[in-house]
Amino acid sequence: MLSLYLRDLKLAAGAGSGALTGALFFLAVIAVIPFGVGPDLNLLARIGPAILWIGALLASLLGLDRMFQTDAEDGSLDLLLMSDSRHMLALIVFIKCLAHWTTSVLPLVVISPLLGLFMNVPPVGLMAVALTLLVGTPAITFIGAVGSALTVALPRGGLLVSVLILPLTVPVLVFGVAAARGAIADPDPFVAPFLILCAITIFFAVIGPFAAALALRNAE
Amino acid sequence: MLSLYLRDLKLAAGAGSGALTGALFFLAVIAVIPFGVGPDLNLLARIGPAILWIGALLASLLGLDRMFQTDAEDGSLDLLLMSDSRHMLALIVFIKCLAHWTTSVLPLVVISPLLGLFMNVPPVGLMAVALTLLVGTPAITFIGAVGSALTVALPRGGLLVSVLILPLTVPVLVFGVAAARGAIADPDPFVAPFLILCAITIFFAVIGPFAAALALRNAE
Amino acid sequence: MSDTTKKPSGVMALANPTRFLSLSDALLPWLGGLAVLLLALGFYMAFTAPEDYQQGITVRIMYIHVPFAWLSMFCYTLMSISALGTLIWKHPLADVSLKSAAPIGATFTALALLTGSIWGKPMWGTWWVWDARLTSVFVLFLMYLGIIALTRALDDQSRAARAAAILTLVGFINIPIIKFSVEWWNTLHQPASVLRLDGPTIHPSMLWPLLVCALGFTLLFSTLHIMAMRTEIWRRRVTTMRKLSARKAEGAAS
Amino acid sequence: MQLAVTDLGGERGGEPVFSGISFTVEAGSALLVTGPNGAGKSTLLRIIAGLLVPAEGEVKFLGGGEKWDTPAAAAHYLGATNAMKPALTVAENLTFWSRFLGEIRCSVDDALEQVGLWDVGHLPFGYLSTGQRRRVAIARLLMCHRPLWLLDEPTSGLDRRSEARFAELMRGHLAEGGLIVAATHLPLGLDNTQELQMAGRA
Amino acid sequence: MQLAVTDLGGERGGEPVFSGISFTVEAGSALLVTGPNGAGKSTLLRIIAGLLVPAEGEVKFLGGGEKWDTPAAAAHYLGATNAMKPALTVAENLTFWSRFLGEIRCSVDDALEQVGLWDVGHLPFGYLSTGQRRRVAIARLLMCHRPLWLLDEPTSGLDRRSEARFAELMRGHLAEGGLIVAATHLPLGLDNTQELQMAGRA
Amino acid sequence: MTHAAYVTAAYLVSALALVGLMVWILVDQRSQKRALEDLEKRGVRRRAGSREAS
Ligand code: HEM
Ligand SMILES: Nc1ncnc2c1ncn2[C@@H]1O[C@H](COP(=O)(O)OP(=O)(O)OP(=O)(O)O)[C@@H](O)[C@H]1O
Ligand SMILES: Nc1ncnc2c1ncn2[C@@H]1O[C@H](COP(=O)(O)OP(=O)(O)OP(=O)(O)O)[C@@H](O)[C@H]1O
Ligand SMILES: [Mg+2]
Ligand SMILES: [Mg+2]
Repeated sequence: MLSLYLRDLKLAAGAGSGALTGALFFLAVIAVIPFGVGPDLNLLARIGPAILWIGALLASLLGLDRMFQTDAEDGSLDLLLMSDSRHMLALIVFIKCLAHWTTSVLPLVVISPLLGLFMNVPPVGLMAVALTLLVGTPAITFIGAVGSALTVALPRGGLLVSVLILPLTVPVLVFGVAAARGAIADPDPFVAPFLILCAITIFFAVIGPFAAALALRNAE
Repeated sequence: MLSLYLRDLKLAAGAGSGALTGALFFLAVIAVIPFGVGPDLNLLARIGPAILWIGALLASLLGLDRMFQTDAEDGSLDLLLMSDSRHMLALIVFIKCLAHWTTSVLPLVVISPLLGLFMNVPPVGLMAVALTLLVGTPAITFIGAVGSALTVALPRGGLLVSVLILPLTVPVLVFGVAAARGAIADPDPFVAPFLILCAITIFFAVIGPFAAALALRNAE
Repeated sequence: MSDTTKKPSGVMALANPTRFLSLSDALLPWLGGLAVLLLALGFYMAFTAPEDYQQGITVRIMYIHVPFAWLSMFCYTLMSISALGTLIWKHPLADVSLKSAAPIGATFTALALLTGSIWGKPMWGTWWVWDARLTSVFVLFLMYLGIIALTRALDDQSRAARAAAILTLVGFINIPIIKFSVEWWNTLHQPASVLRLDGPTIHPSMLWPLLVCALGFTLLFSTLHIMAMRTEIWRRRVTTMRKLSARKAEGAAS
Repeated sequence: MQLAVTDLGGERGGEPVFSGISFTVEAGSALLVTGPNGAGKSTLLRIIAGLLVPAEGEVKFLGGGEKWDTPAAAAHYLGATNAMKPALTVAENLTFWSRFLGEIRCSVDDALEQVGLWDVGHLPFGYLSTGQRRRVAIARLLMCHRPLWLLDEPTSGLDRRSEARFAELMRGHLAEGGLIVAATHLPLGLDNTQELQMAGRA
Repeated sequence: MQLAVTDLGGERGGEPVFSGISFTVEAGSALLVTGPNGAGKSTLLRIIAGLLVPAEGEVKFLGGGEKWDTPAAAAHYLGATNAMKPALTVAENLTFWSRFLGEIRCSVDDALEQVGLWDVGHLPFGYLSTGQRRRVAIARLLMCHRPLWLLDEPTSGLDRRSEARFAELMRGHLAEGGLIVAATHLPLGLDNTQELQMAGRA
Repeated sequence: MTHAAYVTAAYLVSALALVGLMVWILVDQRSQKRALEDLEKRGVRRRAGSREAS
């Protein structure tokens, strides 16, 4: 299992999307924002958490749709499926999600405080954003895994289904941003949305791999 | 040439995640921003055009990295390269860009007025945003083609492509937003930035395909 | 391609890496020495020059900030010329030059950003604003990083070379944007006062130390660049030799 | 050990491809599946491997004990694709599969040597030629132990010497009591074989 | 028409694979490129097709006039992959290539019939079996006219009957004054051929 | 902070970065040189000035 995790890490690192690229990507996204909304620091501070969250979602989406597809194309997926009796398939999916998250999303979480600084987010906000990202982004990965599995399983109609999956990420996004904002803007609560965020992540961490495994097993 | 355009359209319609995923991501961006800035309708209206532009920019990154990669994997790219003497390679790239834009970005342009409505952008602004998006987004695709062609040899170039092209898209974004804002806020000019936007698009429509063709020919 | 089959002539003669190595070997100590001398002189002049009546002592930052900013653009221009060398003349040293210049250019750009920020805090009251000059320099920094990432992502040398060259050339449009950003948009940053068509508008007592510093930093840059190029040439030799010995072992094994 | 297939029917995309196929393969023997293109050879192999659901009938692996209780668990499947990542080196690819599949028999280098590749371990898999890739995929079969080998056109792309070497390896596997089911258009050079001719729809 | 290769050297990833190869192929004749895996057969074909830059020497296509002035313009290249989209139907794939490549000789249906496939036009290409896919790729060669065929292991995956049929098609192409350069491990059943044995590095 | 502090900070940061860059380049150079010498000692020869830079 560890070997699978390591393989996926290596694949991601070698393919020009290593941690550094992930961080660079995030940097580029953040740099683009002020050009759009203008150099108003107050405004930037207000939309900062939302932008950081959107950047994380984008980064997850950019690699996620091909999570199982490359494996399916080169035949690795067949062998992963056959090893179900040695390693549970849902566990395999879980590990792959973890690897994807580590390579594509974790770097963003790590540098998010720094970027928040650029956007003039106050110190408490920085911590809050990083924390919510850390807790919330895995949910996006798990949801994405289901979509990715469906695309592989139903090459023709699967896309539609996986697109139906995508809106599930909206609650994650909403509660994540709400919690981060709650930490800054005083009347808004922080703990409540944060707990909901945790719950969502745990929920999808369980449901996601099983659903994806089910979809993969029915592939073709 | 028309046949290539039609083929790419069909591919995108049949399987391409581009259009729908892009549109959904766009939607998610627009949905999340109000949570970030809070329910201040005036503020929303003010940053509306910028957010729409940023959303469209980020959404059009999805799928861009695979513009040439699928062709490279199944060997089609070899035949496209060999037909250079019949159809100029830069022209082929141009057509592929057009197809990508039609399937992945045009839907965003079409729904942008609707989403602008959500953000309380005034009617003139809606038209202006849609118009600037229509004129400006092709430039993003042409720039993206270069990034995509540069990384065609990498199995998963997703994030790297974005890193390479985001800095180059900054002028597009700046003038797009400037023009859109110029249409709403009275003292700001609309025509000047709009014309610059057109010029940028034309510039990249020429440079992009040639650079991408050069990169593709070099890809092996 | 190889010297054994074709006699090098014209530009290609200069292209010979071996000749470059011996030439630079002789040149480097002088270049480095001169750079140190000029920088010392420049800083001496800078710190004895009068303070600006508006900016006070902080004007001293100018003597490093402006050279860094110039060099960040100069380095990119150099890389673009190298890129042309790779793509058009297939000059074997061009890619070496481009690849080894990128990290140095990134450092100088970062320093321009940093010193600018440090200067901005007392002058504008903020570390950072998103105005056209500052952001276009930031974009330049990102371009450098992108080029570095690309050269490292492809492991086939000649392919990486041409890819990086293409990207560099496409990104060159950013340079005029940086240069003229202060004129096209009204920004906090002040417009050019040295490099302008109608002659410098800055007071000579500050101009001279600035020019000396700038020259010193340019020489420093050249020294570092040539050193990095030599290293890169050696690195490539090591790679070829490693491959060769591997192949020999292979021949012996089977 | 025994692979028992009874009255098997397979469909692809909702259409039946074959039906009523029964056979058994004993330990130490091989079954060659032949037939024209589109006859359903690959489909049959994938059903045995558990990657497709049979339309009717069943596939059983008997006598394998706890460890090899289903065909999927007991089998190596060598499909049309090689299941290797072009971006990783040959050694990384093989090390991964050996760790993942378990039951390691020999080291990566040994396995590569057995298929006649010496110092390609450090090369990215994507740098290999067609035949070299196939041979790396075959090395995977040697590295981890599985009693049943399901081979789909295993020799496609191999040069003549590698073909002979692979025949030798298969004979070794059979001599150890292994089982082989191979879909092929070319003779594989095995002795102790039965042949299943699939007819094709037309 | 003539394909002239003089003193050609090829490299892959900066390492030389072969060097000093010269030959000419005249109209109506074929060249078989053989050799062990990794000898550089595919590399040679890709250089001829203009997809890789030769390390030294040159490749020329003579006597083709304006229309076929370079090998790339005059050639059909059938590589290891089939250059078809799995998501599109066979007919859509072939129609696209015929429009794109021009010089149409026969209709999609005719071409499919010549490779022995009848009613697969409406199927997505991804639904075909290995051999059927290869045959669709061969149909592309028949549909559009090119004097030079560059074939990389063209018969891999074909059943015996299709192999014979393809040999017939190649003979037809040669009889019309076409040229063929084919890399192969298996005999292709042609008469008027020269053979280029590539040694491999070791 | 006094204005002098800003100036020192700027000069300090620049000196640090430049020294870092120099050290990096020197270390890199040293290691490549050593590798080259090592290979030459083992008798590996480069074909006279051929494509090492392409
Ligand atoms: C991070 C912030 C800054 C960046 C990225 C930046 C960038 C640049 C660049 C690129 C140049 C070269 C312009 C040219 O050659 O036309 C320049 C020059 C200059 N900068 Fe900055 N700058 C920054 C902050 C500042 C600040 C805060 C000041 C002073 C208040 C300042 C004063 C100057 C001066 C005096 C020049 C010389 C202009 C000339 O004489 O041509 N800069 N800067
Ligand atoms: N993914 C799929 N979806 C639908 N039909 C398929 C699919 N794959 C194969 N088929 C069909 O199933 C039939 C059998 O295919 P199969 O791949 O088993 O043939 P095969 O005997 O292996 O042929 P070959 O010798 O060409 O490999 C073919 O007619 C093919 O069109
Ligand atoms: N993309 C690549 N990058 C680097 N080296 C490569 C690449 N492709 C092939 N090679 C190397 O070039 C050599 C020749 O490969 P090539 O594919 O031409 O062999 P081949 O004769 O076609 O072999 P086969 O019979 O297996 O198809 C091999 O040693 C291979 O490792
Ligand atoms: Mg088959
Ligand atoms: Mg080959």
